[in-house]
Amino acid sequence: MTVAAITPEYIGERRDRVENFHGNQIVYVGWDRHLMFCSPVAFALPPETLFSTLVDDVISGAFSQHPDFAEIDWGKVQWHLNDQPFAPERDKSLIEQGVDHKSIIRMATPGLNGIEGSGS
Amino acid sequence: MTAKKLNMKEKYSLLTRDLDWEYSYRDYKEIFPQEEFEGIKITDWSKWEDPFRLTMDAYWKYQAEKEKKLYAILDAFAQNNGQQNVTDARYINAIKLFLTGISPGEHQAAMGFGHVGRQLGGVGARVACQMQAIDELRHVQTQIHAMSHYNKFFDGFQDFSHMHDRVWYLSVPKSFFDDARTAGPFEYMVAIGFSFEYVLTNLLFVPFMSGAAYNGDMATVTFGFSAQSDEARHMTLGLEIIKFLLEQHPDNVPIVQRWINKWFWRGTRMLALVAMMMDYMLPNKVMSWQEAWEVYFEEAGSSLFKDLARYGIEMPAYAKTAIAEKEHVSHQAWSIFYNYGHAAAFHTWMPTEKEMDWLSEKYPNTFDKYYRPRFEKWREMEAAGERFYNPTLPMLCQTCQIPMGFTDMEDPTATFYRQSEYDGERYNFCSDGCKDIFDYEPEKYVQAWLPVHQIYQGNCGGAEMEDVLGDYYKINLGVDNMDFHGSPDEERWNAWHNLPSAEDKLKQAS
Amino acid sequence: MSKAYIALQDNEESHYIVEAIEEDNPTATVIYQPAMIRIENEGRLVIKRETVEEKMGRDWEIQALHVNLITLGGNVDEDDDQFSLSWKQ
Amino acid sequence: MSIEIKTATLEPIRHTYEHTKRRFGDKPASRYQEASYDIAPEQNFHYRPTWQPDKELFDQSRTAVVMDDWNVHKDPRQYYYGTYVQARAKLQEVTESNYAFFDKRGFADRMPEEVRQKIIRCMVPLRHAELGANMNNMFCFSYGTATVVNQGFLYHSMDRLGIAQYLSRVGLLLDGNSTESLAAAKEFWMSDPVWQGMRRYIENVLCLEDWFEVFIAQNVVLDTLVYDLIYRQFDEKITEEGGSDLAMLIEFMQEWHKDSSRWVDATLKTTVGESEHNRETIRRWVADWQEKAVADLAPLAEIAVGDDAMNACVEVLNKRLAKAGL
Repeated sequence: MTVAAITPEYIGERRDRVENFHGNQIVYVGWDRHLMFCSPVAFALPPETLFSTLVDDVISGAFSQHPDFAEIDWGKVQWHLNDQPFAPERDKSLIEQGVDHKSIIRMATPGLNGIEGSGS
Repeated sequence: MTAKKLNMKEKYSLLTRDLDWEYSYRDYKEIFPQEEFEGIKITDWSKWEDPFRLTMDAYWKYQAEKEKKLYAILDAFAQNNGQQNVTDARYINAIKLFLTGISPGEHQAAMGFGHVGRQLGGVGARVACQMQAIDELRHVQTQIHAMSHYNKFFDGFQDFSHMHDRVWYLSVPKSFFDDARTAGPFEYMVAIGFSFEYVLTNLLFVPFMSGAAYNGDMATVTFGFSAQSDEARHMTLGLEIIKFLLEQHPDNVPIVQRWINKWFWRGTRMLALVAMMMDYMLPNKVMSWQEAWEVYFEEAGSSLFKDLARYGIEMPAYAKTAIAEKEHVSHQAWSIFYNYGHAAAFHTWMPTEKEMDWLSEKYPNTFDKYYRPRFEKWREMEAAGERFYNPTLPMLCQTCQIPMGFTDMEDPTATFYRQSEYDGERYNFCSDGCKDIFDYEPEKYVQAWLPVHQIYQGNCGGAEMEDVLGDYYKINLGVDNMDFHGSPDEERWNAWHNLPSAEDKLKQAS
Repeated sequence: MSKAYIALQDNEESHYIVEAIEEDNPTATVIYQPAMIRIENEGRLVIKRETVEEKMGRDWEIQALHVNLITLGGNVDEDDDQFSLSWKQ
Repeated sequence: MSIEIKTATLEPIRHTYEHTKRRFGDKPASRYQEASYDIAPEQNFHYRPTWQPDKELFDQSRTAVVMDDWNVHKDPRQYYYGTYVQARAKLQEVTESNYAFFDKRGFADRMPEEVRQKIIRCMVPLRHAELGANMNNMFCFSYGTATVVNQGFLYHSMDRLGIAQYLSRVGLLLDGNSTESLAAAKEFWMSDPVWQGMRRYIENVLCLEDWFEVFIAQNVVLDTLVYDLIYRQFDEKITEEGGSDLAMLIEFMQEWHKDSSRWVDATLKTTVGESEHNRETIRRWVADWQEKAVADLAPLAEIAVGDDAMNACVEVLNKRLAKAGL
């Protein structure tokens, strides 16, 4: 729908265009059933970032305080990209495998369901 | 001659309605250029029902009386160092959130009602809006004055106006009011006059203020109830505008329904802040958020929507979701602020055992199952000297701008994700309500000033968190933010009440 | 049926108003909460100037109600002699 | 010695909010200052107004005058809401007792009929003009950017509504609540040639887009002329003609005009004094609107007071403008 406005055209400034992030793009990461982290988190990363870097440095920096984190069997993690099942390759970059600006990566860790299995 | 007595209705009509005239030197549309673009059809402004027939003489008289009472109490409160008499210093943090998050909204409301108080073509509606504009200015000013004394004894109040333009969680109420004010005059009336005032502000002012009374906060109760006495007039104006629009033309009905859906949802999201204030920030409890929601939304709201059914208006879309969320929302909101307690200008903390028991009792279906384990873990971490803070920035909803902390009511341990693609770019949402709002007017919401993205774009003072929090937000780091335990607020409170300081407690323990 | 309701600040003047409301609305329920008094009644609630004046023993204008009012629910009808709240359904 | 400890710790940790501290120094600020300065949002607006997409929500470009900082303004009365309503309530109380006295003593009946008719023709129609002034000031309130400036317009706007209502009550007092005088006054406002200039002037101002120009056209130019004409010269004239009781009914307007003039003068002076650009812009507006106002009001001045009335009004306006540096 167009915005009803006093002028015939109402065009909004796209405030979060990828060009505004100085070579980075926004990537969101959420860890299913670990709501001790109150919400998914946002990172600004170069699109060329390797998936291995995302996992080893970025995700680990964000979530390692959780007691489940050390228990993760990374081979068994189930990934979703923008709500579709996703099989990331560690040595490929984000953008190469479709992780574009403001994409959501979700990781599920079956068997690890938060503190006392409460989803936290 | 003996003068005939005029009754209130006649007098009001002569003193307000009859002042207007039919323009002949300029066109009506030149004088009221904003009346048509929203698609609302007004056929006859004279059908407007004046809710309260208030003339300025009575307005000045009664409002002056209220103000006299209010300031007498505020003076007495300051002279008696009333800040010492609240139940617990933790409580003051709710008031910090009030001043930084809610009071600037009163200012926005004043500007908005001033705007429609000029732009609406009907003199009766215009004058009612003008009175609301000046009332709203009253509210922001009395709130600043009521909290001025707390500002002298607690940290976090001092830069409320600067913070409102910048701090991440304050973009939630700011974007709410910006959204309403940038809408056309009729949408503004439905947004603030009806959806916010009639359907939702009771939840803010009535049970919370009653809670403030129960926690010894004379200053807040006084401005709260005094403001709410104006609110009764505002609610009635909101209801009258809705009825008027619905009666004017059948084409208005679907437009109004869509606005009700939108603003109910935006309001509900914003009230997550109030939910957590009620359940977590009032040491003495009057009622839980869930109970307040049941009385002031479910019961009062259903009376209201039954009343409006004769016009073809239905309960807001997503009222069901909002009702289901009543058992979760305060806990989720508190979790967000606990996560980001280092980035807030007020203190957070974990509830005591006794408080958790109260939460278990009030939320038998959800608290022990979903939230207590998390809170106990956090308490354990704190005891080990590793108070949990989330080290990264949260993902925000494009519409309500709240971190994506809400879960799926069908599966309450799963974060609720929604995404839209618009003009080649992804946009993400916390709920169907927020996604719908975006999808209907994407050109509006692509403009959202999302704090997390702004930080990453380098527009908030720099790349380091200290630059953002300290220089840009002007939070006094280590003073205004972090856990209540160990804060200067706590230290001062303990000294006033001759309670052992944290240091003393440590010594005792060893 | 829906409840029409009104809440008043808990103070001296309100006590007279509440007394008058109870007299004019025999089925109304009065609920005391911290610092406020909430009165509700099925369908309709009315406040009559004359009854309040009788309770107070002095002149009282309907518009003076606003000084002690906290909130209300229902369609408002106000004139010189009465203030009423009602739901139409 | 717990009492001593308590006293020591009850020292405030700061004297005022940061926004007032930055402006006025580290000392207790007045209630006027805390609630008036730097309250309005200034940046990071989320969406453009649908009713004016080329501007931000708060946008300084809604007027051609430019201030480096709009918060340098000050209302000499230091009105915030509380002091404002209490000041008006006092004035209202006096007015109420004046009107009651006028009514009770039947003063309308002892007024010569031609005086009564003259008031209905020359003064009561102003109730409509006052509604226009109410709308114009509400416009300035809603488009200005600094609360310390805007709130003055909001109070002024409500005052003008109040005056419109008092003028209506004057009409009702003069006709014993038959409402005939209000109907007659409206007829004058709509079609009496004496009033058409003024009505056209007001309708034109209602269409302006620059809020500071509205302030100049309404509050500075028109009001200075009209208030001098009606509430000073006309009052004197009516007294001469045997209607001295009118004074009781217009005391509010006279006292109010004195009060509000202090704010109008201060707002004008501060803005003019900011820059040569502002002085020139405002000078141009004043010249335009003064020329129109003088021509438009002349017929009313003529019948209400007489030949020299308009010159006397212009003199008052010129003095006022000179005081503001114009």
